[in-house]
Amino acid sequence: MSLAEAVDRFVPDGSAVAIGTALEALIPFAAGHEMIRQGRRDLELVGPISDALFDQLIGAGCVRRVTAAWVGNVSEGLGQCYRRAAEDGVPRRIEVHDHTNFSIALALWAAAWNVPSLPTRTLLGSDILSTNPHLRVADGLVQVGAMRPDVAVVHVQRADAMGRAHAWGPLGITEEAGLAADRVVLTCEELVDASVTLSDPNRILFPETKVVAVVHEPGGAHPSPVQGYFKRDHSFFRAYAAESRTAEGFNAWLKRWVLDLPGRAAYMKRFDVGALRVKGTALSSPVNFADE
Amino acid sequence: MSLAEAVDRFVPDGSAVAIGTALEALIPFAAGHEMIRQGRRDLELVGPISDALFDQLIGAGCVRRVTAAWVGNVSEGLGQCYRRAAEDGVPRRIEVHDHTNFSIALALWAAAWNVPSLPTRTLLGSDILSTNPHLRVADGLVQVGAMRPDVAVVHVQRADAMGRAHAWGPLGITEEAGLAADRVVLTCEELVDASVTLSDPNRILFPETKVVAVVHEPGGAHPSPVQGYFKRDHSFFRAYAAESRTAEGFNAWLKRWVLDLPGRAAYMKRFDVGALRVKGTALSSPVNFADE
Amino acid sequence: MSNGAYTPQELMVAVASREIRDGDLVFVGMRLPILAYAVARNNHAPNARGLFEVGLLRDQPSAKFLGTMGDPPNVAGALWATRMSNVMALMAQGLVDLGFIGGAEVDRFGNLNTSYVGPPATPVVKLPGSGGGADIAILSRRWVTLMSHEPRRLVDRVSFVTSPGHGDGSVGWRKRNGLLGSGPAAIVTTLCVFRFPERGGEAYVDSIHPGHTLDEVRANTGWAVEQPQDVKETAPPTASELVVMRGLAS
Amino acid sequence: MSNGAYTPQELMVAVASREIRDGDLVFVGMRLPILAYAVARNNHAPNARGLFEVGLLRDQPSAKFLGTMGDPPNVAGALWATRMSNVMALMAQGLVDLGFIGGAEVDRFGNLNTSYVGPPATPVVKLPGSGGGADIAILSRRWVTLMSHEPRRLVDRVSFVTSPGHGDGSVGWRKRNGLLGSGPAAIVTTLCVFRFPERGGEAYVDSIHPGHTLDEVRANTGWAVEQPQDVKETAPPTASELVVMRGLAS
Repeated sequence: MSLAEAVDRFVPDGSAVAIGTALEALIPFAAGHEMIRQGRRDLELVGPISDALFDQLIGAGCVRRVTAAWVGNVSEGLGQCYRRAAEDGVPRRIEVHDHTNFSIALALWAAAWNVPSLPTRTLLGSDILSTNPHLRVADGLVQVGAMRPDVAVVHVQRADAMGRAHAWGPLGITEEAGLAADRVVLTCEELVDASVTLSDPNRILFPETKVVAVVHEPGGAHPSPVQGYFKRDHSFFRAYAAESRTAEGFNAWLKRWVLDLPGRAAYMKRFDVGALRVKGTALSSPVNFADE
Repeated sequence: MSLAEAVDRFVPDGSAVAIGTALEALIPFAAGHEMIRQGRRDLELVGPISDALFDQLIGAGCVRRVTAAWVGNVSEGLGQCYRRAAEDGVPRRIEVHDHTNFSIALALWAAAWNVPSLPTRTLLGSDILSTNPHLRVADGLVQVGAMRPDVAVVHVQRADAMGRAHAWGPLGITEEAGLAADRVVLTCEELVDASVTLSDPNRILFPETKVVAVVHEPGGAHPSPVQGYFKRDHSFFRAYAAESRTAEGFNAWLKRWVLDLPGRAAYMKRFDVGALRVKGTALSSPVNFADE
Repeated sequence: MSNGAYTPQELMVAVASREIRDGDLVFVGMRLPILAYAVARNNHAPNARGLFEVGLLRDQPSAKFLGTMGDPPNVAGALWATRMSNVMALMAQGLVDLGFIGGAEVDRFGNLNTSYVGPPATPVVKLPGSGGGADIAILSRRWVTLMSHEPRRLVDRVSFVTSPGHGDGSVGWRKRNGLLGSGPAAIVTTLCVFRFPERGGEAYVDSIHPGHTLDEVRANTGWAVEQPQDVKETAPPTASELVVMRGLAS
Repeated sequence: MSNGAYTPQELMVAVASREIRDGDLVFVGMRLPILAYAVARNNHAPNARGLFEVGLLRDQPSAKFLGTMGDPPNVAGALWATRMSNVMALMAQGLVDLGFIGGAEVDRFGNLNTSYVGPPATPVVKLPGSGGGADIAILSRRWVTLMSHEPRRLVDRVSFVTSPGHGDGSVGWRKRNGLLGSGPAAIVTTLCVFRFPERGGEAYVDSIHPGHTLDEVRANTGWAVEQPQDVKETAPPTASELVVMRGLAS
């Protein structure tokens, strides 16, 4: 399936979208950019921290609400579009449901286990309790209300056409996001035969019954890193931080990198992909699944 | 470390021991037998289902309490020692804290996250609510009280000396048991170099900070299966079911297979290991952890 | 018990397999249920998938003998090997269409006892316990139990409810008590198939297996079985159903 | 600001590294804290281990440049790559000995604000938020924050408590409110080191960095800094500390 079709069919206006769930790596920038290109509106973005992608979706006016622990540009600092939206309502006002990294994970586990809330000690004494209506204190513990995304958008190293995804490196809250979400859209560096994914069922991220789309989108996480495939493009984040300092600068950036491009293949031609590509090999030691 | 030393140091009388957490596979029979040999007393056994090992520890008089969803002999039916203990107090009375498979997992997650309880809909309408004091109904949900084992005893395919364990196949409640437990004792088919385990940090089961002992004990899960290493020894389970039908029969079985043997190496000489060994190869497709 | 062409167990497997709809996510147990799953997959439900509480998802059941669901052949070729709590999460979300539960005894409201015969503190028989049974009974959308038809197994009221069916049999008991799914869809025995009113209540005879009678059912059931409105005959296993189950059961 | 032999940041890293004890499990952040962790590992704390909230456990920090903790060199050689909630589980169990938290502003009771300047509904500045900061502040056994010493950063009271230190500064505030750890152990600034009374309260000057004065500290702090009982001088970075941090910071 093409990314355009996947976003069109499975990420309608108004969706609650979990995206960027592995924190700084494997961020589905290509999918986010496609949402922008399609003029998606009134999204609720759900994630732990977001390294620039939430900022871009907010700046493009796609977002109604942010449910997250941190929104900015990890190596560069504040998110300028996030600031403009929250401070000045530019391009539109957004609602912010603050979380901590742990509490957003628990919100997803609550949804995965289909209970109204899960308890924790984190957030006790924090003013975040007063800004997020889905957090409340009872019996000396914080009850974190369930967050069920309509869709989790996840970038992985490899997947097969049936939706069995292999991802590696730290996974943040990816597993709970996929289990909690109504459906999962996958983008992947490599579309592989089922014999590859099924050779290691322990590494399969989600039950395929949750997965509604598998999109082969190499480089779909740029400028974020992909273990074994791409290094992080630090200078791209730095340039984005500088250019997004003003709304005009952001709009120029957006035109150049998203709106004027038909898709990821064209995007990948606009920078030195080779310099970012991982060339080395550090293979996992295989394990034997034989049964006799 | 030898298994005798590990059990001596880390599984004292009165311990709450999570064991057999992967359900029917990877059951640490060798470790359980060593507890019997050392005359361990007043243990609380914690697990989901137990395929014969709980029955043996109960029959040997090691157990004060069972906190589990199911105790018996999976392919053969009832646990005869469990019956004698629960029905007749032979060799001693035991306390039973009933669970379901899901609720024992939640009890361990509650301990892992250090909260008093976690909510669920499972168990609503079940009389198990009346026999386990750690379950209560509040606001239409069951609150499953946290269960923190003193020690989780886990058999894995391979581990290094620092306690980094690789296990594969379905893992049941192994991950939450290790996270919840105060400490983890590992037995493994292969003691490998750290370069093997660290080649795939996603497959490492537990943080090494939880692991207090790594014991190289090939065949330590017999008669339960070990993916890639050993088939299940069905006839051994069948013979155990037959012999354990009476207390005398069980005691004879125990003498022959546990008490009269110095350890696992001697045990492994008493049956046709070769017939059970997995000879085939079905390797997982490796993944690349390279960073540049 | 058999008419010679098939065994009572084979009939039970065939009946159970027909409860599986194409595309269903099925919580599969061992023995007869896994055969039923195999029959369905290979006949009318090629897109069904099977979950195993040990932490596995499969499409095709293993062609090799399984003593337990944790046996290596059940892992090889699995579509997902994970934690049990993840499998339970899917069921808690209402995504498991059908579950199978074994039981020592079932009562007329579909409640199962696999825990205690006699008082729990001083049991006459200590049964193994719930395992995942209560989870399936409470969380799956609908479930089926298979049982040898004996008066000691089909009892008026179980003394201990491990896995709740329709509780006290009152209409809406499950919903009132917060249980998630609709409960037992059928009790498949060696003599007949019981079903339940949609919103709960007492089991009624839906069909009687070929060669058996209502009197026989009544004589072997621990509660007063009412006269069914129309007594259907259970459809026997088809040739293609038998081929699959016989291929696997060896 | 520097005496020429080292920069203020290098002094801060050295001070922070000394908060790490051998065998500690440390919740490591990026930038200065990861340098502090590297210095400790290579000097007095060879058995320390570092947790990263992204879902990683390490012994040696990567020798390569990291823009973020999710960068590939931080994964290669990791001792555990897992879910964030598992890392948080260890912290919730009280197993994280020391955490580092960054902050836009800190107040005299050690509370950090990384959320809002001005009213949350109509903020003057929207800061990025907690990330894992509040988790560390509430759950780790003790924590340290590093900050440039400016009056706008060291304020009397933060307007929004993202990550609580000692709350309103009353004795026992953390315990009374159910927070797990003992809270902030130190605020390490470009001018001095603040510490706190054991059961909570107001930050006091524990040591002043070489070349700086109490007057300078007072002039750059948003609350009335009390006269310390004895004004120590912060020990400068040792040669071996500098070697490690300079080797990594490039």
